[in-house]
Amino acid sequence: MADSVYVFWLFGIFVALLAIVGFYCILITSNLIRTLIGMEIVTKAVTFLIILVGRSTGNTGLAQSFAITLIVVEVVVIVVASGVVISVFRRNGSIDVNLFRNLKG
Amino acid sequence: MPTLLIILPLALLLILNLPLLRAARRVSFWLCAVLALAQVVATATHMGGLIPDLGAAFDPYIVLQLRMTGLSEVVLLAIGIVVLASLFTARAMIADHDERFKFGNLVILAMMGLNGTALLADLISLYVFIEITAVSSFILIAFDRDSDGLEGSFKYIILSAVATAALLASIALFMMVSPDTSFAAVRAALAVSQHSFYVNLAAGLLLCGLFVKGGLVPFHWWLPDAYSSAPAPASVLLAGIITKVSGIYALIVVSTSILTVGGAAGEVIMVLGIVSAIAGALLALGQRDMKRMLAYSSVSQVGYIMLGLGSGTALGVAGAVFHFFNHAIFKSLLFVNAAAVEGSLGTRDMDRMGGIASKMPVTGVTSIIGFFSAAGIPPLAGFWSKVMIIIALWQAGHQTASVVAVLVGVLTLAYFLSMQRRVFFGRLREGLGEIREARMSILVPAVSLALITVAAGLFFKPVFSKIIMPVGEMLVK
Amino acid sequence: MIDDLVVNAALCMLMTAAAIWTVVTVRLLRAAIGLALTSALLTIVMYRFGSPLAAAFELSVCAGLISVIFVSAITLTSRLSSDRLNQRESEVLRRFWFLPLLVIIAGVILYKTSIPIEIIAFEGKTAAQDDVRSIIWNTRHLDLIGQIAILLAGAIGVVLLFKERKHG
Amino acid sequence: MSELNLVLPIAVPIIAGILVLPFRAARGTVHAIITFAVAAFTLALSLALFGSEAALSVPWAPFGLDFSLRLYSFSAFILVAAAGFGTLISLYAAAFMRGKEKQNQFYGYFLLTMGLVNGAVLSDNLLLMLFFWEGLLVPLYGMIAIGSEKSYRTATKALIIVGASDLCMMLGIAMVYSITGTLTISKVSVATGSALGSAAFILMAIGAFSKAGSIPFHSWIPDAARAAALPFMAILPASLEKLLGIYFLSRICLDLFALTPDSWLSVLLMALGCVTIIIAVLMALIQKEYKRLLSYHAISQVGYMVLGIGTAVPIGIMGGIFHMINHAIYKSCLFLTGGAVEHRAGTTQLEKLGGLRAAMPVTCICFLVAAASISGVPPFNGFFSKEMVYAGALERGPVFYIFAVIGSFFTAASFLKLGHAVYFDRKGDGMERVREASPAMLIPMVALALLCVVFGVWNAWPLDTLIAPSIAASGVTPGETHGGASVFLVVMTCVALGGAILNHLSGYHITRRGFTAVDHIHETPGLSWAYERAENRYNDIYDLGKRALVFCARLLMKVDRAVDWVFERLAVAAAYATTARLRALQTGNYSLYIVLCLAGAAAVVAYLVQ
Repeated sequence: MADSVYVFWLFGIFVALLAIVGFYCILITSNLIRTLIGMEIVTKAVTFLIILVGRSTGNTGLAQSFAITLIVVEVVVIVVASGVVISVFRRNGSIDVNLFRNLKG
Repeated sequence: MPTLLIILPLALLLILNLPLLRAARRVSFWLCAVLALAQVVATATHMGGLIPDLGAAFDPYIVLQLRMTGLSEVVLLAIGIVVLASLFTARAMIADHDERFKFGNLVILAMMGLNGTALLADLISLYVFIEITAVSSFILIAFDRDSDGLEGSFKYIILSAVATAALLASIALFMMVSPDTSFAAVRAALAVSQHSFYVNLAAGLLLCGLFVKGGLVPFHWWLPDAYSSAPAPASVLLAGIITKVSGIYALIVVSTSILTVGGAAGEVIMVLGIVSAIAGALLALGQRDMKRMLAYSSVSQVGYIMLGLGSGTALGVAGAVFHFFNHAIFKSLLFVNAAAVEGSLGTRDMDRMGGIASKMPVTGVTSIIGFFSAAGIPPLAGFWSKVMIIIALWQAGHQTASVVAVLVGVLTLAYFLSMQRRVFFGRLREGLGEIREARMSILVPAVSLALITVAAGLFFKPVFSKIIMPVGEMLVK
Repeated sequence: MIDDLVVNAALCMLMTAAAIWTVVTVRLLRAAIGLALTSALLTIVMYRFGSPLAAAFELSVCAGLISVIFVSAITLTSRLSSDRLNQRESEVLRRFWFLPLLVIIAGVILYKTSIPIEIIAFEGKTAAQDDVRSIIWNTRHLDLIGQIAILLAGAIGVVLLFKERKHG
Repeated sequence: MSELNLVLPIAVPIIAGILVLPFRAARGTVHAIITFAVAAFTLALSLALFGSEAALSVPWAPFGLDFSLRLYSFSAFILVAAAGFGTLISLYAAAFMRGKEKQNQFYGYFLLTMGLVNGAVLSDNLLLMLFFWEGLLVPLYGMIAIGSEKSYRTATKALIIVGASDLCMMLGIAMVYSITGTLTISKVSVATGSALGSAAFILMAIGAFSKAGSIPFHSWIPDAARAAALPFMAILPASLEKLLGIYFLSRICLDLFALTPDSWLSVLLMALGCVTIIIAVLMALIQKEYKRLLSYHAISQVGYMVLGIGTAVPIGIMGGIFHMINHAIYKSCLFLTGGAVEHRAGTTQLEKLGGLRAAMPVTCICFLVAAASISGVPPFNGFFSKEMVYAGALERGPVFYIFAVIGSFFTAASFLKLGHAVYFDRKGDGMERVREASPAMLIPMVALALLCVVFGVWNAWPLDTLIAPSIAASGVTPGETHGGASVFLVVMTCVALGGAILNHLSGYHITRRGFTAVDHIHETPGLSWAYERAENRYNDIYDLGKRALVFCARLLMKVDRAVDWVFERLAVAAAYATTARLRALQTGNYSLYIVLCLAGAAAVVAYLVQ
C-alpha cells in the first residue's frame, strides 16, 4: 500500500501541473481555437488522474471504463465547440476572443 | 417505466433519423410532443397512484441501474411539462420545417439526458447524462448561428468545461476510497473516511462543478449570456429545466444521498444561496433586456432553493424540491411570454415596450400570474414553497437567513414590478399599434403553465402532504 | 520497481513539456501537433499504468481524431484569419516564456508539500471487477446508452454547425 | 346560521371582482350595478349575521394554517361597518365613474378590496389573516396605478412601504408562533414582558400602523390622494383600510398581547399617537389642496385612535374604537364632498375654489356637519369619541391630554380654513357654472352626515350595542362611559374650539381671504384677544410667533419628505448602486469569469478541507 501512496502522490503532481498549463492557456490566449486546446489539456489532466487512481487502488477496470466514457464524451464536446468556432469565423471573419464581448452587464 | 423513459426518446430519435423515413419527419413535431405528453401523463398518474407502473413489464429485459423515487417523479413531471412548452414555442417561432425537425431532435435528446439525470444513482452516469444535456444545449443556444448565440454558447462551453473538469476530478478522487461510484457505495465509503484531505477536496470540487452548472453566484457568469442569447424556445428549455436539473437537482441528490446535508457542505450551500438570492435580484433590477432580467431572476430563485436545501431539515428540503418544481413552471411561463413579446415586437429591450397588455391580453394576464408566483404572492404555488423554505430556515435556527429570504422577496417584487410596468402596463407606446397577440401555439403553453401554477397553489394541501413532504422526509433520513 | 517509477516519471515530465510547448508555440498548427504529442505520451503512461484499453482509446480518439478536428478547424479558419490577430497572438505568446518557470516552481512546491494521503483502499479485487470489458458490458449499460446519445448529439451538432447556412 | 355563511362575505365580492376585472366597459353601468348589488348583498348578509357567533375551521395547509373564521361581536361590528361603507361608496362611484377609463379595473379592485377586508376581519388564524392582508396590496397597487400616467411611482412607493411593513408583521407572526406554538388568534395570548414578546408586539403593530397610515408609515397616503385621479383612492385608505388597521391594532393590544397600563409599550403607543396627531395636523394646516389636506387629517385622526387604544384603560379603548368608526363616517363624508367638488368644479386647488355654498348647498351642509364632527363640536359624533379619548389620556397623564387638545385646536383651525376657502369666500374664477352634485353622489354623503348626527346625539346606542360587547369579548370591562364626559373636559374642548374660531376670525380680518386665514396666526388661544386690542404694539412678538410656527410646520414638512425620500429614493438608489457594481463584473471576458470561478472554488474547497 505504501507504494501506491507514493505513486499517487508523485504523479498527482503531474496532474496538477497539466491542469495549470491548460488553465494558463485558456486564460491568456486571444484565439478561440487555442482556448479549446487549453481545454483539451485540462481534460488530459483529468484523464491522467482517473488512470492514476485506478493504478493506485488497483481498480483499473472501473477506471478504464470511466476513462473511455470520458474520452468519448470529450470528443463530442470538442467537435461541437469547434463547430461553434467555425460558425463564429464564418460570421465575423475572425476568431479573436476580444470580439467576443458583446454580452455584458 | 424508468427504463422506458430513457430508451424511448433514444429510439424515437434513431428512427426519425433513419434515411428511409423522411416522411416521418413531417410529423416529427407531433411525435416528440406525444412522447413528452406521455411522460407527463405517466408520471402524473404514477404519482397519483392511479396505475402501478406503466412499463414495469419491460424493465427486467434491460438492466439499467435506475431508481425511481418520489423526487425523480416530481422532476420527471417538470421535465415533461417544460419540454412540451418548449416544443410548442418552437412550433410558433421556427418557420423552416427542416430546422424545426433538428430543433425537435435536440430537445428530445436534452429530455433524454434530463430523464437520465433524474433517474440514475451513479456518479459516472451522472457525468455522462449531464454532458448529454449540456451538449444538446450548446447546440440549441447556437442554433440560429447569430453572433450573440454563438458567444453565449461558447461561454457556456468553456465554463461548463471547467465545471466538468472539477466534477471528473472529484469522481476520480472518490474512487480512491470507494470501490464503486454508485451513490450508496460512495456514501458508505465517506462514512468511514470523513476527515481525509482528498475526500473533502473531492466533495468541494463536486459541489463547485454543480454550482457552475446550476449558475450560483459567483459561478453564474455564463448563465445570463446563454439564456438571453439563445433562441426563444431554447431559452424556455434552458431556464425552465436544463440548468435546474443538471445543476440544482444534481446538487439536491448529491448533497442528500452522498454528502450529509447540514454539515460544512450545508453551510457552503446556504451561504451561496444567500449570496445568489441577493446578487441575482440586484442584478435583475438593472436590466433592460427582458430575457436577461429573467435569467438573473433565475439566479436569485435558485438561491432560494439552495437556502431550503442548506437548512438540512425535511421541511426545508421539501420546500427546495417544491420551489424547484414551481420555478420550472413559472420561469418557463415567463420565458414563453418573453418569446411571445419578442415574436410580436421583434425586440427584447424593455425600454422600447410599454402598455402591450392591451394588445396582448392573454400574454399580459399569464405573465402577471407567473410574476405573482415568482414574487411569492399568495395563493400561488411560489408563495407556498417560499413560505416552506422560510419556516424551515427559522426552525433550523438560521434566523438571519430566514430574514434575508423575506427581504429578498421585496427586491423580487421590485424588479418584477419594474418589468411589468415597462412591458405590459401603462399606455401603449407609439409605433406599437400594429402588434397582435401571439400565435395559438405560444398561448397554449402559456395558459397551461399558468393554470398549473394556480392549481398547485390552490391545492397545496394535498400536494404538500401526499407528494412534497414525503420527498423531503425521504431525502433527509 | 524503482526503474519503472523513474521511467514513468520521465515520461510524465516529457508529457508536461509537450503540453507547455503546445501552449507557448506561436503557430496554431504546431500547437495542434503538440497536443497530439502530449496525448501520445499520455497513452504510453496509461499503458504502463495498467490501462491498455483506455490507452488505445486515448491514442485513436484523442491523439488521432481530435487532432484531425483541430487541424481541419485551423485550416478552415486560418485561410482568412487576419494578420492582426496572428501578430497580437505572437505578442501575447512572447509573454509565455514565464510558463515553464511557473510549472517548475509549482512542481517543486507540490513536491515539497506533503499532504497526508490517508486512504487508498481497494482490496476487494475480484475477477469481474478487474476485467474492463466485463465492466463495460455488464454493469455500465447506462453509460453506453449515454454515449450513443451523446454521439447522436454530436452528429446533429456537426450537421448544424459545420454546414454553411442556407439563408444568410 | 350555518357556518358556511361566513365564507360568503369573503367569496362573493372576490369572485365578482375577478369576474368583473377582464371585461371592459364603455359606460360601466353593468359593472356599477353588479358592484352595488354585491355590496348591498354583503351588507344585508352582515346585518343578518350581526349578533350571532359562529366559527368555521377547515384544515387547509400544514404548519397550523387552518382556514378558520370566527364571527363574534367585534368582527361582526366591523363587518357591518365595512359593508355599509362599501355600499355607500359603490353608489357614489356609479355616478363619479360614469364614462371614465378603466372602469372594469376600478370596480374589480373595489370588489376585491371588499372581499379581502372581510376576510382579514373574519379570519381567526394569523397566517390566514396575513394572507388576506397581503392580498389587499394587489387592489391597492392597482387602484393607485390606474389613476394617471405618473401614478406608478406612487403606487410602487405605497407597495414598498406597505409591503415592507407587512413583512415586519410576518416576522411578528413568526415570533408569536415560536412563543405560543399556535396561530389561532383566539388561542394566542402572549405576555409583553419578555423581550421577544415585546419585539413581536412592535413588529405586528408596525403592520397595523402602516395599514392605518400612522406616522412614520404614512407618506404614501397624501401622495396617493393626489396622484390618483379618483377620490375613492382616498376613501379606501381613509375608511376601509383604516377600519382594518385599527381593528387589528385593538386585536393585538387586547386579544393577542393583553396590553396593560403599566407597560412601556402602552406609553410608546400613546407617545406615537400624540406625535402623529401633532405632526400630521400641522402639516394639514399648510396644505393648499382639498384632498391632500384631508389626507393629512386622516393621518392625524389615527393618532387619536392609537392614543385611545394605547391608554389601555377601558374608557380610552372604547373611545379609540368609537373614534375609528366615527372617523370612517365623517372622513368618508368629507372625501365625498371633495370628490363632488372635483367633479363639478374641475379642481381641488383651494386657491381657485371659493363661494360654492350657494351652488352646492347640500354638499356644503354635509361638509359642515362632517367638519364639525371631525373638529369635535358637541352634538356630533366626533365630540363624544374624542372626549372619551381625552378622559383616557387624562387618566394616564396630563401631557398626553394636552397634546390631544392642542391637536384638536389645530384640527378646528384647519377645517375653518378649508370650509371658508371652499364654500364661503368670494367666488373663484370659473365657479359660476358649478352645479349641485347628482343624487347618486348626494345620497351617500347625506347618509353619512346623518350618521354623524345619529351617532352623536344618540351615542349611547353605538357604544352599548356595538363597542361595549366588542371589547367585552376581549375581556375588558367597559365602565360607565357614554355621555358622561366631565365638565372639565367639555370646558377645555370648548375653549380650544373657541380659540380656533377666534384665531380664524382674526386671520380673516387681516387677509380678507379664508384660504390664507390661518397662515399667520397660530397663537395660543389666550393671546388672540391681546392681539385684537393692540395690533401694532405686539406686532413684533406676533411676527416672531408666527414665523416660528410657520417654520415648525415647514420643518415638519421637510421631515415628512425626508422620510418619504428614504423610502422612495435612498433605498432605490442604494439598490441601483449595488446593481451597477455587480454588473461591472460581468465584462463579457470569459477569462475573468474563469478566474472568478476558480477563486470561488478555491474558497469553497478551502472551507471544506480546513
